[in-house]
Amino acid sequence: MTAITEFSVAIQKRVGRKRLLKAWKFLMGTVPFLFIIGMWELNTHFGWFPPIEIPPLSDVWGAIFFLQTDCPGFVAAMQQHNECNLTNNIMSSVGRVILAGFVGIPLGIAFGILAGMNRTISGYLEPIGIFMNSVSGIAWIPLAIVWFGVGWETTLFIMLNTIFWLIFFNTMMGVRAVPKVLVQGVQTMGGSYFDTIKHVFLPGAMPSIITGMRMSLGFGWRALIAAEMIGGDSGLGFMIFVSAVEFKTEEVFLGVILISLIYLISDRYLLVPLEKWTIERWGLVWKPT
Amino acid sequence: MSGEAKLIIQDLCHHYPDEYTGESVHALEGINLQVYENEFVAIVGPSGCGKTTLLNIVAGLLPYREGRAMVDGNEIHGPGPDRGVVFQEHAILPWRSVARNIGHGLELQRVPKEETRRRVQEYIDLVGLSGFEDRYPHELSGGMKQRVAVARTLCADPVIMLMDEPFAAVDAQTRITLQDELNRIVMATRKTILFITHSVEEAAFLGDRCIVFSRRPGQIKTEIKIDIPREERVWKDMADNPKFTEARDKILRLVRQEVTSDDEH
Amino acid sequence: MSGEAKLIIQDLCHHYPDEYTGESVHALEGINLQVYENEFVAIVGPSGCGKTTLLNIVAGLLPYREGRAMVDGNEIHGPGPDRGVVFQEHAILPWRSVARNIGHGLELQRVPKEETRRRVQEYIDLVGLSGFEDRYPHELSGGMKQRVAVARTLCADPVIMLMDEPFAAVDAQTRITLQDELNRIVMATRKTILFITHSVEEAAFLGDRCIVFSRRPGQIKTEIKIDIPREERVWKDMADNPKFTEARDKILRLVRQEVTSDDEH
Amino acid sequence: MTSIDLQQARLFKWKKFATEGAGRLIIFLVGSIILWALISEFLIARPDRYLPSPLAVLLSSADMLNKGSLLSFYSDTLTRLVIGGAVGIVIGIPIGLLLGLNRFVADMFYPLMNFFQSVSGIAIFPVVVIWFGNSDTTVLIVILYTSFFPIAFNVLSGVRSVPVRYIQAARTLGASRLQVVRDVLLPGAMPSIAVGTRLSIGFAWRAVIAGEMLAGRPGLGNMIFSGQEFDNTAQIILGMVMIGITWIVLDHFLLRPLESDTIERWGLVSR
Amino acid sequence: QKEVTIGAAGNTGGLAIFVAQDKGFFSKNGIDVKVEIRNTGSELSKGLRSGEFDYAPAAFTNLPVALERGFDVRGFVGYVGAAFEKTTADEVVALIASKESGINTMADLKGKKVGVTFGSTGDLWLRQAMKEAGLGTNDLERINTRPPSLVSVLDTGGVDAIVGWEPFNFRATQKVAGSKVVKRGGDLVCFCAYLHGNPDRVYGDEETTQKLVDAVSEAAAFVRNPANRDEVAEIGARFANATKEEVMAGLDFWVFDPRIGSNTAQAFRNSVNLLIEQKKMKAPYDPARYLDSKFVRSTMERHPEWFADLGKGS
Ligand SMILES: Nc1ncnc2c1ncn2[C@@H]1O[C@H](COP(=O)(O)OP(=O)(O)OP(=O)(O)O)[C@@H](O)[C@H]1O
Ligand SMILES: Nc1ncnc2c1ncn2[C@@H]1O[C@H](COP(=O)(O)OP(=O)(O)OP(=O)(O)O)[C@@H](O)[C@H]1O
Ligand SMILES: [Mg+2]
Ligand SMILES: [Mg+2]
Repeated sequence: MTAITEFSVAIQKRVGRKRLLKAWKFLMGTVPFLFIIGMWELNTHFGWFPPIEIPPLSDVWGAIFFLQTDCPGFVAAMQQHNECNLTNNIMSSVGRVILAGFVGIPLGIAFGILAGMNRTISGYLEPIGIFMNSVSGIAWIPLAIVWFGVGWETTLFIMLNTIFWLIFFNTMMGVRAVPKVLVQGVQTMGGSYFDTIKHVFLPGAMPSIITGMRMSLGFGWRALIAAEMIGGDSGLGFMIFVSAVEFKTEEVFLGVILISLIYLISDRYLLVPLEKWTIERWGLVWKPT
Repeated sequence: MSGEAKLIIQDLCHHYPDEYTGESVHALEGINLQVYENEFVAIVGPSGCGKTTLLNIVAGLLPYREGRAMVDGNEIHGPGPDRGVVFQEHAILPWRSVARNIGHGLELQRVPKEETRRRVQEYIDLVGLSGFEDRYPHELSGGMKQRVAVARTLCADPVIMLMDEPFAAVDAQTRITLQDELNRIVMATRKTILFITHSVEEAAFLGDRCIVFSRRPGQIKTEIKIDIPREERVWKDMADNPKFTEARDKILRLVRQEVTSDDEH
Repeated sequence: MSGEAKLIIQDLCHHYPDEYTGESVHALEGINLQVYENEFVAIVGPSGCGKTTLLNIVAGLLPYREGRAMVDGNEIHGPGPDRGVVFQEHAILPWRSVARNIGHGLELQRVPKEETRRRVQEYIDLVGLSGFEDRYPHELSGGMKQRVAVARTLCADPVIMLMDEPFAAVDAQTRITLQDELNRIVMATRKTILFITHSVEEAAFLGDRCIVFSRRPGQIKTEIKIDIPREERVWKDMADNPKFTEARDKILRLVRQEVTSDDEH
Repeated sequence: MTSIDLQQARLFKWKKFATEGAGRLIIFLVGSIILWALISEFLIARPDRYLPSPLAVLLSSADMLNKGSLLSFYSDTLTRLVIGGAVGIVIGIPIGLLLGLNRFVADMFYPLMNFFQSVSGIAIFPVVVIWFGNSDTTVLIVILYTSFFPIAFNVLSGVRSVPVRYIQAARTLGASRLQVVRDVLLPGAMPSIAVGTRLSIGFAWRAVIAGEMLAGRPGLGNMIFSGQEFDNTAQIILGMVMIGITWIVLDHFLLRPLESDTIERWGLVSR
Repeated sequence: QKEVTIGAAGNTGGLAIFVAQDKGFFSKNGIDVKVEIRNTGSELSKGLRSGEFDYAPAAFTNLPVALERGFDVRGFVGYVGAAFEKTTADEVVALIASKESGINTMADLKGKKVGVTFGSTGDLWLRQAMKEAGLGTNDLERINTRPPSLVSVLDTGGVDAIVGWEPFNFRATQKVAGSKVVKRGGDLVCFCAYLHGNPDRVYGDEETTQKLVDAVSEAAAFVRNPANRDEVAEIGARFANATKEEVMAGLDFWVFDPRIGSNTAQAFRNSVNLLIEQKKMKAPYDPARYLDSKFVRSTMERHPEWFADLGKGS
């Protein structure tokens, strides 16, 4: 063995081959990002594309401070002070997701459980759901504007409409997949109708519900951004649309990057672990939908 | 039989409606059966003869129209904690730990926490699962899961325990162990049990009385008393027990008749 | 041995790197082996001793560093049609019909269509799959799938055929049939074969020579000649064949030794 | 059978028809249209503005058909879907293949693709508009962008999930790298490609509607959007109904059979 | 003779272009023109950037922002507005309140919702009007509304008032029962838009540019002539999404003056200053880098008759 292979084997032994491979993989993954950022900087330097098409990286960074210029500080930002443009828009988007989740998820679960337990109910709810899902959330925006006007009601409606049906379908499928003996088991121990929901259907459908929540976040977030652009008066979607109208490309870039980061982070660090946790904890096999 | 009849079935018939043709499947015909206190009744019969149907009716999971079925003098209407059921597949909940599965019946009946804990521990020890209290079902073997199911039913202290081929899904070796254990538990708890099985050996080994069903529509063909004291019922001694082999062979012959005539059919 | 050596292995060693620690697993140690033309060599040995490793190296699926391995005088570098492999699991392609699976090797070598069709038909007949030409693998039983795999390898006409526990995944009854059949095929085609198995009976029944591996790191422990004419090798006569029983018991003893010493380890 | 039995059987059949399958669907559809008409007629103060009656929607469709705009909107939208979706898929398949085949390339570009996938097509719309204006190009780019990722990722995982044994078997039969791709990896990834195609077209469909709305290009999306701007609610609902029906037809009769065919034909998945 | 594509907004502000097209002033002056209609000024600018149009108009409200970020264009003839005689022209902009809102004066706007197209001249005007009335940015809620939706959001009660221009203002007063104009114009801003193209286009083919200026000037004169009101309104109704009455009503407020002068430059500067104040721009932008009066001057010299009815200015 040469000195180099000896050295490499020594390192592999110390750190562990798997971990080294992981680190290597991570490094490789950053290469294209670095390349893109490099090209971006070069563009600023050589001016291949004007700033109106591709704003300098520093401008995108600067846009954060520009948007927050007259924001008195962190506390004020949390209180949604009028001058804290960026944080206000972030909070209104995120807030709407949370609000829609708070309303849509329990509703979807409730109806999903009912439909899963009762063929007649599901027989009538299912076609509505299929049609609602086919008319993609975005296609509801014009009608929602007619009904609710431009503003938060419309965006919330669009979000709810998206979230509700996804959760509904996933819960229904989850409930239907719960083995009948589990229900009978609880019934024969003196469990009431409500007990079977609480002890069997709800936990049994949980992995499926959480998968539904993941999908909701994905589809809902997209629908929200679109709704904010077309029929909203605040939020990140609204911000990038208005900024684009006013040719403030750096704010558009900033908004787009924030939109995907918020989604990526909440999916990766919130829902994926949650999904894994329920599935692994209960040893339920995950079925791709 | 000593004591009063815990379970009384009179002239019970059952028809299933057919989903497609609207015609009905005749599953049970004129069943008359009584199970007395502390008695262990085993039912055997060819596949599809209506054993599960009978058990489901007794468990209250299947409504019936013709005949009567009473537990402890009360007509059966729907499931209730007076009849505990052990199903073939593991009907224990994957999202509850062993202890919480076993205590589930008590929880549903709102028994105080302290009392629940005490009784759960008692049954965990009884079925030999000490140390596994906080495990989840997917971490257990098939035999252990069935032990949890038995303990769960016992813990709710039913008037009668209904078991539908509880050991059919475990391997032969484990099955023998579980049978020995069930025997020990029956001795310890003196439960009244209605036990359904495919296995003639199992019926002869466990039952005080064995009821042989005919082909569909299920009717009671014969019943055989098995007079072996529970203390003597241990598998390692069974091969030499003439009472056992005799009962077993007799049941086997009766069941064979049914199956063969079924084939001719 | 008649003829020249088709496969020559000299001082072959193999180490696997460990994924976690970076330390290596020593799988093979100083293997020296020759397989002659028309010879059937069976390899047995305890689980994990490196049999599959050896076969993968010969197949060219695993690069090796220490020692040499040559087929027909050519050093082995990567897989090639001169070495046909039959794997344990059905490695036939689900999206090709039986005929197209069998003709795949010829297709890859751009043999003319007409010629391919003729040869495919010949091998389909040989393995007894006539009438199944246009079926897809998922429509076949396990044994039939393995027949397709054997026919596919034969059809490409390799210098040597490598088989890694080809019958391990089929049930006992089918297995016996397949062994009889393979024997018949070997007689008909006179192929050179390196055959790996767990089953001592299989090795004694099929092999001209049986090589027993030691525990890991796999080394050749002994080799045993089995001098039964191929025509006599039929399962129904085997129980009375003293040469067979003798060889089988001898191999069994040797393998047992390895396994037991493994347990003590 | 007695006459009572017969009657019961008839009742049973009728009940079955009413609670299952096509019968239930028909009852459901007719029922919901009647309900809609009733709500529109009696509950809503200004139905023409908030919820026009089914008849009004029908009349509006007749009107638009007459002007010829309905069909032209419809064909515009479908054309965009087909072009954008097809280009997305045609680019997505080879890229997915490349990533599936080569670990090195995959390690390098997977995180990048993952990042851009999470930037939804609609969110990049404002950027694309700055580059290409409110043109067809913009809409097509957004469609292409959204349809690219599902297919690429599915092909990638499809290729990865082909058992190594299949590849080894082909190699030992003398297959070259290219032949392995052609004979093993592509067909092996076929079910995933079918699933990905269906997903891609689904995403593309949403993108078409959103893109037309935002860019104001003529089509179904714009039809519902201008319906809102010009106070023509019947036109909005007509557009939505057409969008829904088109997707159900497309998905049910074209994409789903495509998916189940490949999967079931080779028995790759037992259902 | 190559076809030239000109973008125009779908409102009555584009009358000169519509008339030039319809009455054949383009072909008369020797160019072949195709007119494309968009809803907002920003859509027009983006279309020009992406090459959809050869020439398009943009107002002084959103154009400077784009100019600062490297959008390179030259304005060479007036499209709508009158920043030649004075630096403001905003009679066409108005605040219209619904009956239910109870708004009678600007001061009543406090705490109300106002629909306005963000980044439009209407938006700039609203801010100025608020400043004049002593209202801060937090005193009312501005709702971003695309021009065609202005009337319907006022109608549904989604907003209490709207700020728009013709034909939307007139349409709102007609369609929304009880709504009325609370404030109109007031010399706060300049609703001025100029036709422009990128320098390559404008100077690369000066002949075409000149012909275009000639045609637009002639058409503007035609539009301004009170004798043609009826015909102009009819043409407008065909091009813009508006009825004849709506166009007619707009004619009282729009000014069509193709000339470019020092007041134009001043109007531009004023606009830029307001944008800087609103944090939309960072630094002043020299109007000379945008405006080029040489083509209109040439037209004025050759065809003084097309400008005879207009007042003096610089
Ligand atoms: N839900 C049902 N609908 C219609 N027919 C049924 C239904 N359940 C059972 N049957 C029929 O009734 C008959 C008796 O069924 P049952 O399950 O009671 O038999 P079993 O004795 O338990 O059989 P096994 O020993 O196989 O468990 C069978 O012929 C079965 O096909
Ligand atoms: N890819 C690998 N990486 C690391 N170690 C491996 C790898 N493949 C096999 N091994 C190890 O090498 C040894 C020999 O493996 P091999 O598969 O050749 O055994 P085998 O004789 O075929 O066993 P079996 O009879 O069970 O098939 C085993 O201990 C195994 O754990
Ligand atoms: Mg049964
Ligand atoms: Mg092996």
